[in-house]
Parts: sequence; structure tokens; C-alpha cells
Amino acid sequence: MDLRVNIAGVEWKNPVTVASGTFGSGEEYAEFMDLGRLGAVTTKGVANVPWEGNPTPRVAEIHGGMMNAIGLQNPGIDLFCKRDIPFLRQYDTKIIVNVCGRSVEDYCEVVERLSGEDVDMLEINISCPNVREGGIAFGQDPKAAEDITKAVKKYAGQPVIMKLSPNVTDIAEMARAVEAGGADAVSLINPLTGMKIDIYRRTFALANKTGGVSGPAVKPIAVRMVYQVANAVKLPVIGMGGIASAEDAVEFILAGASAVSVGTANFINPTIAAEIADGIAKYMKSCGFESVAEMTGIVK
Amino acid sequence: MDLRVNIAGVEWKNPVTVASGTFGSGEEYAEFMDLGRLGAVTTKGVANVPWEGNPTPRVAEIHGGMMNAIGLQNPGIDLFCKRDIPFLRQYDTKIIVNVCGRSVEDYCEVVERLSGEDVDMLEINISCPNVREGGIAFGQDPKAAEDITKAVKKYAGQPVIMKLSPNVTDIAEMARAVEAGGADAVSLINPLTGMKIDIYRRTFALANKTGGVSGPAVKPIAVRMVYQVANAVKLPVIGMGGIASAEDAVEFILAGASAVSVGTANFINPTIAAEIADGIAKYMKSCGFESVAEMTGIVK
Amino acid sequence: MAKYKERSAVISQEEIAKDIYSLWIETAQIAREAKAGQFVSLYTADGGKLLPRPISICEICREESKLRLVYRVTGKGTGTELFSRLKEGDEISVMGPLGNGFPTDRREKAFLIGGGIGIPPMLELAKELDCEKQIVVGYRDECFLREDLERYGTVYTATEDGSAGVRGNVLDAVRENGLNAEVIYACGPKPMLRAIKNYAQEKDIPCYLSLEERMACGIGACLACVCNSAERDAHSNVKNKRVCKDGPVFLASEVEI
Amino acid sequence: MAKYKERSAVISQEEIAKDIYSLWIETAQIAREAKAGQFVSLYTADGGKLLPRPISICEICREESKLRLVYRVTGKGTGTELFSRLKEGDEISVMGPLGNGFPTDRREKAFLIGGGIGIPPMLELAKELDCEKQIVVGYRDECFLREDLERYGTVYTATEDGSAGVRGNVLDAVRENGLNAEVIYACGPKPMLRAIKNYAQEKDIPCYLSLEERMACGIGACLACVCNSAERDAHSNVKNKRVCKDGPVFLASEVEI
Repeated sequence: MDLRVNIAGVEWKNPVTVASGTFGSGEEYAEFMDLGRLGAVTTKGVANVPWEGNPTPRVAEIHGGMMNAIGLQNPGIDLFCKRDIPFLRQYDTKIIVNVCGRSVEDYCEVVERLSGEDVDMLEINISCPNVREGGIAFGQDPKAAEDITKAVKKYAGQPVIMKLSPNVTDIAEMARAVEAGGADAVSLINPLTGMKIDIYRRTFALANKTGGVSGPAVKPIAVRMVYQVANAVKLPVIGMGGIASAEDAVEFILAGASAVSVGTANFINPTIAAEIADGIAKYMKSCGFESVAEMTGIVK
Repeated sequence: MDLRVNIAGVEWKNPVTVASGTFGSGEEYAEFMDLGRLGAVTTKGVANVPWEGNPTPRVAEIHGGMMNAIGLQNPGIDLFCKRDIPFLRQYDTKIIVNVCGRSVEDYCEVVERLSGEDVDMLEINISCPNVREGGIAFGQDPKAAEDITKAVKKYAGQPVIMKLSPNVTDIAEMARAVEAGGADAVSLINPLTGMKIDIYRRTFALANKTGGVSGPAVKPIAVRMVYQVANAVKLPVIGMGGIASAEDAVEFILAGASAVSVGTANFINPTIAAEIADGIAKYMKSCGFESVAEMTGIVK
Repeated sequence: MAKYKERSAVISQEEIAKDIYSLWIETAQIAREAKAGQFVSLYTADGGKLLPRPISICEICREESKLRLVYRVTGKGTGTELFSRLKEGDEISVMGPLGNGFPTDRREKAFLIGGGIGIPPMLELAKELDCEKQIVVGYRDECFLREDLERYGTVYTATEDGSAGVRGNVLDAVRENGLNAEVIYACGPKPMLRAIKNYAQEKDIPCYLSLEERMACGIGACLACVCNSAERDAHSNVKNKRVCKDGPVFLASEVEI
Repeated sequence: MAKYKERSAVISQEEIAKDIYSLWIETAQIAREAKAGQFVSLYTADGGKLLPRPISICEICREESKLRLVYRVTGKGTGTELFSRLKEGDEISVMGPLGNGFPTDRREKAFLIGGGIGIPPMLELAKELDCEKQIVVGYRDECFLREDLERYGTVYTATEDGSAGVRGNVLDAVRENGLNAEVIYACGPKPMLRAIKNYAQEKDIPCYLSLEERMACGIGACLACVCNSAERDAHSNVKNKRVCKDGPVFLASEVEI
């Protein structure tokens, strides 16, 4: 039995990474486990310059999950390259750098800078629903998504994963657009946009008014979209959205994901992503699967 | 303090109705309570002819909610008019008939037939995500939504509520479209489309593959959309999506809903809708609100 | 028939076979109104698991308003696993009694046939039926409830692995024991019910089947748990009946299974 | 500093004032490593309430690996309400110890100031600090933990309704009692902390504030619980510090509140 997966030419030791923004650059989780237990670490989004992010409160609990509007706070690409990449390189895991920006030029600047760095893949966040400047327009319009894919591909030194927003009428159309733009893989779903109101204070629970909904509550929507995308494009799909157990991860793989990301669950159990990798192996053994690829998308 | 609300010229005794499809035509719930405790009863969708619906399994549990693909099984407008309308008229509550169809002509046929019946409002389901023939195209395209609104308005003898699908990029655009088409009110959200896979049988949990996700899990998405719509159109908004308590109902009202529908929660507690009406009154008293209209949309 | 949603008190619980639990609860109202073949909806206290779980009634003690529920824990992290942790003094939300139940006024020589977790409702039925009772029970391997059943009729056993009774299924047990009857009451997995329906047709005897289907509301409103009916149903106006409300017990001739 | 996520056993729980609960738990590891001013994350067993609840540590018994947590039930249907139902012998998931805690090596004459549910961490701090301690506690009305605190210092009380001590807030109690100190340790609502920060600036004395902010992970990863820092923070590279990891205790001069 072989847990390895090949995502756009990059071999991961197992099909589990973490959702950007739920894992920092891994430092806080390294206190709990060996990051080498993960197929890849996907970093929190990084921009060309440091971002302050949104005012607080930045998170709120919802039934079966949470809502966040962190606002892509990040230390900027310079400190990230100097500190976070060498930190992650200590571990036997692939490094996926999530990139955010306020304009095509911002994205390209970061992507170009990373082309000379020792990282394995890039994930382009064109869909984070939290920050007005965070690229929402790219992620909700097929043409814009195709164009930015083309633009970053010009500068990219590593395979490019385009991360799709679920806040669209037709997710398959978005996937086809980034495929047409030259994406090497897609990941989905970013959070759904939600809102919570405190009825006693009569104000929004988040300073940003809206936030991204994540956690087990959104899993059925995410599985549906992964299924649609996997059946619409030839690109490998990294599936995510509410994965909190190996069973959840397998559900995404059967729906069409070549790999999975664990997100909100990291906040509840800091070692869950590694446990999920172990659990997938156990499932494969018990069901007689020889490889992850063999399971991918077999439920049609 | 006044619990009454006026929705497109129809006065409800309180702002609580039930989501179509979660309450049949009220008969099963009348065993548990006086239906006159509700502002209105919204019936399960009815078509021009009886519909068989989907094969089973038709429902699956998800974390914090459920998924359904009933497939709009209904007895057809003839039996409905003969049996269900007189049954509901025994109670001191408004009757909202939900209408589904496979074509514009189907909808218009039912709407025209109902124009001569003793019912108070119509709700047009252009968004049920379960049935391939259930009108998904109308609910996800602004032009089609506007056109069908215009068409049914020609035949309608009662105020028309257009029920919006959340499976769109821009819910405000959809609301503006039905407003332009002459809708008297909007209701939202219909369920989000989801999928669940049984990883041990390696098959879909629902015979229909996909189903509508409802329950507390979707509430933050619903509140966000109600807020967007209430701030985009002048029509009264009937808010729904995961309401399971008076606090939830108030959250929708503060976001901009003039009334609310209780859906999945009816399956868990058959008297919850009436309890929510009582709870809203309690909240208003404790906060000093004189009317529901006064609370509607005050969180901006 | 009145239905109640209430908080019931757990009297006792024990695991009577691997993953098979026997739970006694004291109800405020439900037990007084319940009859054989009906079921209750049990609710978890876990906000992740909101839908009620339909559980068949195994025994009714009307005088003390108690119910016995025997159910299978269907896996790790399931609602039934949560129920299996209930202890004396705990409370649980219950709605019931639900469904139509078995007819109990017939007097013909009967088969009461239960397969697996379809066996529990046969116990209350055996108590309520006044006739010659041949109770045929089928298990994969480990048996349960046989001693309880023996008090009310002759028990014939089939096991898939042959560890007890006849190796095979319930109809193998009927044949190998050379049994016959004038009416059948059955509950169990769908393949078993199909075979019993065929058997009853061959023998031309009435046959009552208790069906299972994935449910949501349990009271007939959501139309989740339908089965196909032979004729157009008066309520649905299509060839569908509601297992939770029109059933779970149907005449075999009424339904397509 | 090691952090652990573990199942802890409930030793006892009581309501010590209206909606204020005192919970003793026996931890496998956490108590041995904990110090004053740190907190733990408590997890509910309810799938509707997945995020951990940060609860400050009130007392530490390292030898027996026990922790005392004193918390407020914030409403009906909340996670803290679920915690309040825990009884001896129950288990609960806990992660900790989290955060930096108060410095306990200073010897200056100190104010330990707690407001409302900010009072509990002052108890362990009072135990650990070796100096002259003036413990100033502010309540809306009903008092709690005062007897515990009196064992470690002189306690001065303020209540909003004047039912005990000085009518007003903690700084009113400081003024009316004519107190002064060389260092301040404080925990409580933000308006109180702002006033204390101003007081400390006026008096030009060091002041440690324990901040609160809505959290998700509790370990510094999610960047939910930031506060504004006076200077660019080395980790974030912007003027934000993480309350859960860089705090919850900050020098008042470090943070903008």
C-alpha cells in the first residue's frame, strides 16, 4: 500500500496538507508533532508587504464550525522567506506557499520572488472572502480567474495551485477557467461567506461584518463542489472544507480529490492532520486499496 | 407590543411561518399544536399534476443539519385544493401555497388555478436544488428569474413571494431581478446543494447524489444573504435557513427579515415554530421593541 | 393516536450481545399509548447529530409506563453509540409512539419472523398476540432475546454461520423444521422481507412486513421515508406510502419491496 | 513551554456565586507545567460547539496535578453552561497550559487588581508572588473568592451597587483606601484595564495587564486574538500581538487598548 500522491509533478509522502491560514507556517504545531508526518504544509497567505489584517473580533463560533475574518494578516514576503521557509525546511514535508495580493501585480511580485526560493508549490488565494482587497473579484469571475492564472504562471518557478471560492453559481466553470489559464492544480473550497449577529448587543459578531464559514458545517457543500470540479477538469484537486477525521478525508478522495487539506479541525486538535494521514492508511488497508490514486473519484 | 407583520399587504398575527416542505400541509403538526399559533403556514410545493419524487434514500444527516432530495413529491393541485386548503382554513393562520413546476407553463397553470382558491399568498419555488426538473435554471439566472416572475404575476390572484436559491454568486442580483419582474416579496434561502458519500459502501448517501443542505449548519450563510438582499431591494424579506430558536429568528429579523420561516427544526421538535413565535415576543418585551418592523434590519 | 415528545428517564441499560443494547426507559406518556410494532424517535444531546433516530419498541410495560428498546450500535461516533452510554438516572428526549404497529387481533397460527435488529419488535408482538406462535429468528452469529421470546412461543433459530439452530436464513429454518402457518408477521433486512413476501404469496397467506427507511421527521411530514405502494396511495396521490406514518407495518401485497 | 491536550478528570464543581462556577480538575500533565496568569482551553462534547473555550487558571496544585478553574456561565445554551453541568468523575478535554502568564519574580509592593471574572487568576498570582500584596477586587454586586484571596494579602473590595466595600470600581477602592504600589498586575474588563493603564502611567509604575480577546486555536496559529502593540511586533511584523501566545499578559506600555 502506497500513501504517496503526485500533485502536478510534486510527490507528497501522503495526501494530507493543511488549509492555508489554519496552520501559520507550522511553528505553533511543531510543538505538538513532527511536521514531517504531513504530506505538505500549506502556509498562511503571504503578500508582497506586511498586512495588518482586520480589527477584532476576528472569529466567531457557529453551529458546527466557525467564522473568521482575520483579514490576511501576514508578515510580508521578506520576513517570510528569511524565517518561515528555513523553519519548514527542517521537516521532511513539502512546502506550499499561499499567496495573496491586492492586485495582479502584487501576486506576481510575490510569485516571482518565490521562484528563487526553496519551496515546492504555490497556492494562489483568489477567493478569500474576508478582505475587500483580498481578491474576491478574481475568484468570482471566470475571466478574471483565468487572467490572473495566466499572469502568475508567467512568473512562477513552482507548480501553481489555484484556490477556488465556493461563493459562485458554477464552481465547475471557475475550475475550467483556471485550467484554461494554465493552472497546475486546483484546491477548494475556501470558506463560504457568512454573517453572525449578536442579538443582545445588536451588532455584528465580527468587526468585518461578514466572515468565512468553515468547519464540519460546510463539508457537504465542499464535497459536492470537489465532485463537480473533479468531473469538470483534468487537473488534480486538493479537497477541503470541514475535514475533521480520516473518514471525512476519504469522502473527499472518493468524490475526486487527489489530496486533502485539514483546516478548522487544526484549531480543535493540533495533531489531527497527522492523525488523519494515519487514518487514511488504515482505511486503505481495511478496504484493500493499493494507492490513493486508485481511490480518487471512484464514486461517480 | 405588536407581533403582527404586514407582508405585501397580508397581515400575519406574528412573523413566523414554516419553510415549504418541512411541514406538509400542516396535518401532521396539528396533532402537536394549534396551527393558529403561527403567522402563516407555508405548504409543501404543489405542481399541476402529482409528482412521485425521488427514489430513497431521500435524506441524510450532516453535521449540524441534514440533506434532502425528496424530489418535490406532491399530490398535485387538484387533490391539494380539495383537501389541504379546507384543512388549513380551519385554523386562524395565513395560507401560503408553495408552487413548483417543470416549465413556466406548469407554474402558471398552478398559479392561475390558485387565483380562485381561498389562500393568502403564493411562494414560487424557482430554486429547489433537488430535482433536475425542479426549476434550477430559473433560480440561478437573473434573466430567467425575472421572466418567470413576470409570467406568474400575470396569473396570480394573491401576492407572490419569490423564493431564492443560495447557490449563486450574487444573491442581491437575483433579488433585484425578481423585484424587477414584479415580485411582492422574496424568501430565502432555499437549501444549499451538498453531497455526502458513504465511504464504506462507496456510494452516495442520497439516491439523487446531491441534496439540499439545511439546518443550523447553514445559518450564517443564510443570515449573510438575507442581509444582502434586504439592503438591495425594497421588497419584504422572509428569512430562513437553520432557524432553531427565537434567538436565531431575531438574528434574521435584525439582519433585515420582515418575517421568518422555521424549517428543519420542525423535524426535531414539532412545536418549535410556535415556540419561536412566543420567544420573539419575549425578546421584544425584554428589549423594549414595540413592533417587528421596528427591529427589521436595524443592524447595518 | 396521540404522539408525545418528552424527556424520559433511563431505568437501566445493558449490552445483551456485541453492539446490541437493551435500554429500559420510563416515559411520561409514550408507553401508555404504545403498541407492538410501533417505534419511537430518540434524540441525541449532540448538536452535530440533530435528527431523531427511529428505534423499534421491544417491550411495553403500560402499568409502569416503561419501554424497552433494543438497538444496534451502528458504528463509532454514531448517535446509537451515544445512546449506548446512557446510564440509570440519565434523561433522553423521546418522541412517540410512532407508526401504525402490527395488527394484534388475528388468531391464526402465526409465524413471527425477525432478522437481526428486526427481532426486538417480535417480542412485544409475541406478548400481545393471542394465537399459536412460531417465532423464527435469524442472526449472523451471536444470538440475543431468544430466552425472552421463548416465554411466548416456540422459537426456531437460524444463524448464517451455523453456530446456533439451522445454518442459513429464517426461511431455511422454516423449511428445515417443516413449519407452516396461516399468517406472517416479519421485521428484518430487506432481502429477508422480499423472500418472506414471495413465500407468503406462494402459500397464499396474509403477511405483515415492518419496513425500514431513512427518516427525518418520523411523523409523516417530510416524505423522506417512502416505500413504493402497489396502488396509488390515497394520501400521497402517487404510488408512495410513508413508512413512518402509514407504516412501518404494511401488508406485503400493498408494497413493492 | 510544553503544551498538552488531554482528557482530565473532574474532581469537584460548585457554584460559588450566581453563574460563577469553581471547577477542580485532575490533569495528567497540564497542572505540573502551569503558572499564574496562564489559561487552558476547555472543549465541550457538543458537536455544535467545536471551538475551545479559554478559561483562566485560578489555582494550581502541582503536587497533585490539579487545577482550579473559576468561570462565568455566559448564558443559556452556551459552552460554559455545559461545563457547569460537569460532576465528579466526568471527563473533559483540556489543552494547556497556554499563554505566558504573569511574571512572579518581582518583589515590589504590588496591586493585584481583578474585575469580575478577571479575579480568578489573581488567586494563583497571589500565591506565587513574594511581596507585599494589596488585592483589589471589583464586582457588579455578588462577591466571590474574597476569602481565598485574603489568605495571601490584604483584600480591598469595590462593588458597583455598593453592597460590599467601596461603591464604584477598583480604582475607586484604591483611592478611597488611600493605597499605593510600585507595580500592578491586573485582569478584568477592557474599560477597567484602560483606566489602570492610565493610572500606572500617571504614577509611572510598571503594570502588567492580562487581556482577553475572542480566540480560536489558543496556540498562536490562527491570529484571531490579536491586540494592537505600540511597536512593530517581531513575530507578526506588524503592530499586532497574539493574546493567546504572546500574552495574555502584557506590559501596559506594550499594548494599545
